[in-house]
Amino acid sequence: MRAKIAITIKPDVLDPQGKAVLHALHDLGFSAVADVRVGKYFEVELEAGTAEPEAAIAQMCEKLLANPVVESYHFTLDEGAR
Amino acid sequence: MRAKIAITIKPDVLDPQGKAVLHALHDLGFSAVADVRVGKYFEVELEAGTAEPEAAIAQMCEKLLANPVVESYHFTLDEGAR
Amino acid sequence: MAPETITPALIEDHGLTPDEYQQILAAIGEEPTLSELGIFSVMWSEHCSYKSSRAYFKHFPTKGPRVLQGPGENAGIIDIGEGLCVVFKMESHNHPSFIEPFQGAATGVGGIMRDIFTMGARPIASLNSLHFGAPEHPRTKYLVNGVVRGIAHYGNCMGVPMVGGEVHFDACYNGNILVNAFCLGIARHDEIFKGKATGLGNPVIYVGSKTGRDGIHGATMASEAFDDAAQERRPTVQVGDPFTEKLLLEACLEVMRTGAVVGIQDMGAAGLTCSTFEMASRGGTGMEIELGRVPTRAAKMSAYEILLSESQERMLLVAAKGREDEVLAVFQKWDLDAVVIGHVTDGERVRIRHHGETVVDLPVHPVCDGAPIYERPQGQMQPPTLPNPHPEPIHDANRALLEFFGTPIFGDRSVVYEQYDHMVQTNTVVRPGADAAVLRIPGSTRGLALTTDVNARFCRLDPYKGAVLAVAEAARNLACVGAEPLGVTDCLNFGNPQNPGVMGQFVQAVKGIGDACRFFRIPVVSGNVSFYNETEGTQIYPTPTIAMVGLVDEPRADVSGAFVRAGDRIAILGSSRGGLPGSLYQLWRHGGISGGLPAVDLEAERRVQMVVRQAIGDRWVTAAHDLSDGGMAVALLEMAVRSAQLGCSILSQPEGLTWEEWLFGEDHGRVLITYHGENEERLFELAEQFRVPFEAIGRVDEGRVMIPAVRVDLEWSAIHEVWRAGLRRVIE
Amino acid sequence: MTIGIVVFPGSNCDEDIRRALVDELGAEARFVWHKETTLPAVDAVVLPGGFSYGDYLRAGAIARFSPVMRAVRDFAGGGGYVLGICNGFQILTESGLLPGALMVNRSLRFICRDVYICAGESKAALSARLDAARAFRVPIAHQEGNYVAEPETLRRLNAEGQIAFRYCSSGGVLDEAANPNGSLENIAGVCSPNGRVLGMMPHPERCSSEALGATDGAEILRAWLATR
Ligand SMILES: Nc1ncnc2c1ncn2[C@@H]1O[C@H](COP(=O)(O)OP(=O)(O)O)[C@@H](O)[C@H]1O
Ligand SMILES: [Mg+2]
Repeated sequence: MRAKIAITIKPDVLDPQGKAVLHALHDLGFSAVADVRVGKYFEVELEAGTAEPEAAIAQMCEKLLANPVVESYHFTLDEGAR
Repeated sequence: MRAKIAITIKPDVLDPQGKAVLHALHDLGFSAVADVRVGKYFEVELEAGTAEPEAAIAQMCEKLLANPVVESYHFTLDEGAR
Repeated sequence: MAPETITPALIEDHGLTPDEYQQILAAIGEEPTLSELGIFSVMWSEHCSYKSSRAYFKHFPTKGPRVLQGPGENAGIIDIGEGLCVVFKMESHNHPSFIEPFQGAATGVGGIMRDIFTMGARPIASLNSLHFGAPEHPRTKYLVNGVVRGIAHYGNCMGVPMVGGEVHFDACYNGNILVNAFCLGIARHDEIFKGKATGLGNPVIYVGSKTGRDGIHGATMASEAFDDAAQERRPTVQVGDPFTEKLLLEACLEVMRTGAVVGIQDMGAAGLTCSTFEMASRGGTGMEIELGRVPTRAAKMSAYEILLSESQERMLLVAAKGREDEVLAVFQKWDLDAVVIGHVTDGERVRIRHHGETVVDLPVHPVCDGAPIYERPQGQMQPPTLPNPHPEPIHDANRALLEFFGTPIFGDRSVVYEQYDHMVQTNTVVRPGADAAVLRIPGSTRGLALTTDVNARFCRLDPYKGAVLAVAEAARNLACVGAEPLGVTDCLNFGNPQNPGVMGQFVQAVKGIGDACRFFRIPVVSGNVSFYNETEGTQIYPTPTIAMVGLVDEPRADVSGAFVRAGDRIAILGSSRGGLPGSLYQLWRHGGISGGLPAVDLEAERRVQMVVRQAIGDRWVTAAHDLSDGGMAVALLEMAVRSAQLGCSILSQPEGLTWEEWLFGEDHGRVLITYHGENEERLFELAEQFRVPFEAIGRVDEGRVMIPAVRVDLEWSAIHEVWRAGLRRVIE
Repeated sequence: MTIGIVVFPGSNCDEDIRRALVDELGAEARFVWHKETTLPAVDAVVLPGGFSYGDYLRAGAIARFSPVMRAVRDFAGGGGYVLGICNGFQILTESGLLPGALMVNRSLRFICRDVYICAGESKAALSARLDAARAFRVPIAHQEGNYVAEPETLRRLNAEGQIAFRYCSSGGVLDEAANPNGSLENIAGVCSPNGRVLGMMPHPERCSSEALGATDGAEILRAWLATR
């Protein structure tokens, strides 16, 4: 079972990387890009049969993967993966 | 229109960050975690009506967002966003 | 925006007392607008107005033949000859670092650097003084890693070497860590700029990052004790963008060379508000500002938010009328926003409009200097007692020493400073790891030495003597690299000043710093006060951090605090009385500290330092290391572990002292030196000439540390191993 | 001999390398702003260390699109000598002028300290002038110095003598303990097939002065200057 987790920076918080990437994309001619936010991405492989996988992933995010002060997270679970 | 892009480290490349996160999760008691890969996540906001958004996003990934030597990318497009 | 009624609850939310609000009414003669209330709230906060501390700064000596700028500007300035001067300051970022260690520490570094380059100086070195909770406290590892990474993230990107600092652990910081950041820059005398708005009609230009909603009320947050509500303030966390600041640094130094800049000031605490009012105040002028022109990052920001935002990497500058295009062109070259947002007026009022509507119209002086000055009641803290007054006696000094030395308190700091770029700019002659860092001065044959010091345990037992000793230790650390002190900046970290015990500690510490600096003739040229360092009623130890800058005639990499050659002799300069109260050994054995500190003999301290400086200058010594934390035993072990597998044999005896006092006493005014046997006579004579006790105690040896009088015999590799592991254990 | 030193936004070792080349080694140097589209008349180009574009996204990823990089690419293509140090190396790999990639250090931390490197036998333009057996003591200062390349690329680099520097012990031994960042086969620097484009993570400019008590870097830079 695989969880795909995206960690994003909260909306009002400055995202210097996103800003730099936005500029770079404009310089490269991608003028239709209005905004870029950069976050982190995790693929977490859980052993099959893990009980309450959703609660476990949410806990991992809160305890370790995301910094609740400035980031939020969301994830999807792929039952089939692997 | 919003693209959600995940950049991951190719399977045969060592992912030191993923390894560290795996250890940390085990230390926190999440013993059911078998593997972790760490990547980057982008939300790219395209102006409505952008022509061939899929091709544009793929190009952005290939030119800038991913390093083809060690990374691969995949993305989804949300028509509705914003 | 609907006009707000100013209610008592709103006033309280802004951290203002009913009395203070009455003073505001009296000063401005009418009810303030919401934006005006916000302005008073930040400008009269403890952080910006120093209302509880200002009355005591008179104890500091701030003048001297070399002082070009004392306290009051963004940073202090000291002349170092050859047309050059150094600009330096230290600041705390304690509360933000506790809430979000990475960004809190990072923006602390960014903020202090802006204070330096806003004056026209190029930052060439940084220091950081860190105090964390007990190593075993569950949050400590997270906080240490976050803070160190944050400092590295910002400082490394800026290309300013982080050349030294300190890392302390004590349970008193469990709920309130200290992150004090120091930066030093260098400039020619004729390149100095000040934060002054002068010249009627001169344009006021906003430069740097866009304004967002970050950090609104950061300054008032730094002025309140923590409670659970602090959690709710989280969204105010400021995020640092060191890349933008690096551009800002280069662009500011470049624009200053055009001659078109009249005054410039960074937007730090209290953001745009503080910079407009302070620049007008220093210039004896007023300003008119249109907030609609301020580049914003978030949609629909109110005037209140724009004024109080603490977004990072922004500056406000006043240019010469007619030359704004030259200024704007430089920022454009560096891809930075730069916008004329107003102009200088007369009349000493600041008028601020938002899309044409007046939102603020206030006289400058009440805002900048009108905050009440409090002389709060001073009391005394209960002296601490020992939790474990009668520990099991130690029978095996050998094992005890190894165990003691293996605690994180002494552990190898390289696990921290190797995360910092400490060599960029290629001036670092003595790298972190010695008593003080030494830099070569670009364009000169001389060098600068830098150190930060404070022993908060001593300050807890006796805030006056503790502060005196912090100054003495800093000066001693400089002496150990051959440097003569030039000046001091301080960061005074204390609890809640409304607690008379804390206020007593504060005033005693200020007097101690003042007296010691006066004695050594070292001016205090800048500094910072951080009150309210307490969580749920538990205060930190009084922690007046001292950063000291010195001058070396000839920077040399070869005298450090490590053994260099087997066969060298070892001596202690200064007298050993075996003082254990407040020592780390006492803390380790008894789980706490207690007792009184002996009288401080500054005259003896000065003479020891003179002997050390001269002996280094004359190349009579091969190494020098001051005795401080952990006493003689730890100093010897440190000289061993920093060397290439050299140890020592100590042949002297604990005369008149217990073995514990002899090994671990932390009497000040002592320095360990090593030297070639043929120099012993001259060194002895030199010491005698200055009436400094000189006690030859043994010699440098290969491979082991032996102190037969107490049956200590340790292999170098064993000592090295526990030292390498001590702090790594906490971090990794 | 005039060296062009490219200044990217966020470069911070530009002045350091100028000081080493000019003040210590007597070369001439001029800075080249990244927005230039042509190079001035120079004999060689240095891409200095630092944090171009803040190292945002990936170190060197954005800088490779700076206008000047087209000129640098043409210069290299015409047989010119290009030296990338630290961030400069990262820019060279990102722009495809050198193979491979520099990933985050094994420790995930920034590392600033002295390491030892040896030149071995390689076709890098400076190698012929360096003692192949000697260990040079040179500082590193980076967070992304962990060199990786696909197996096929690595084989080619070895076969063609394109590995310019490897991390070693003070005694010249190539082992895992001497590898500060997890780099493949202890690789500290690589060069182009013609040996003229060279990228290295260690900073020779930081140990090029008697005044700092460290001069191994001056020998490396001198060997590099002497190849033209
Ligand atoms: N946070 C830090 N950043 C950089 N260097 C540090 C830090 N903490 C300690 N160091 C360095 O490690 C060495 C030992 O520190 P410390 O034991 O506090 O020295 P001392 O007791 O001589 O003042 C010093 O050179 C100091 O500058
Ligand atoms: Mg110290």
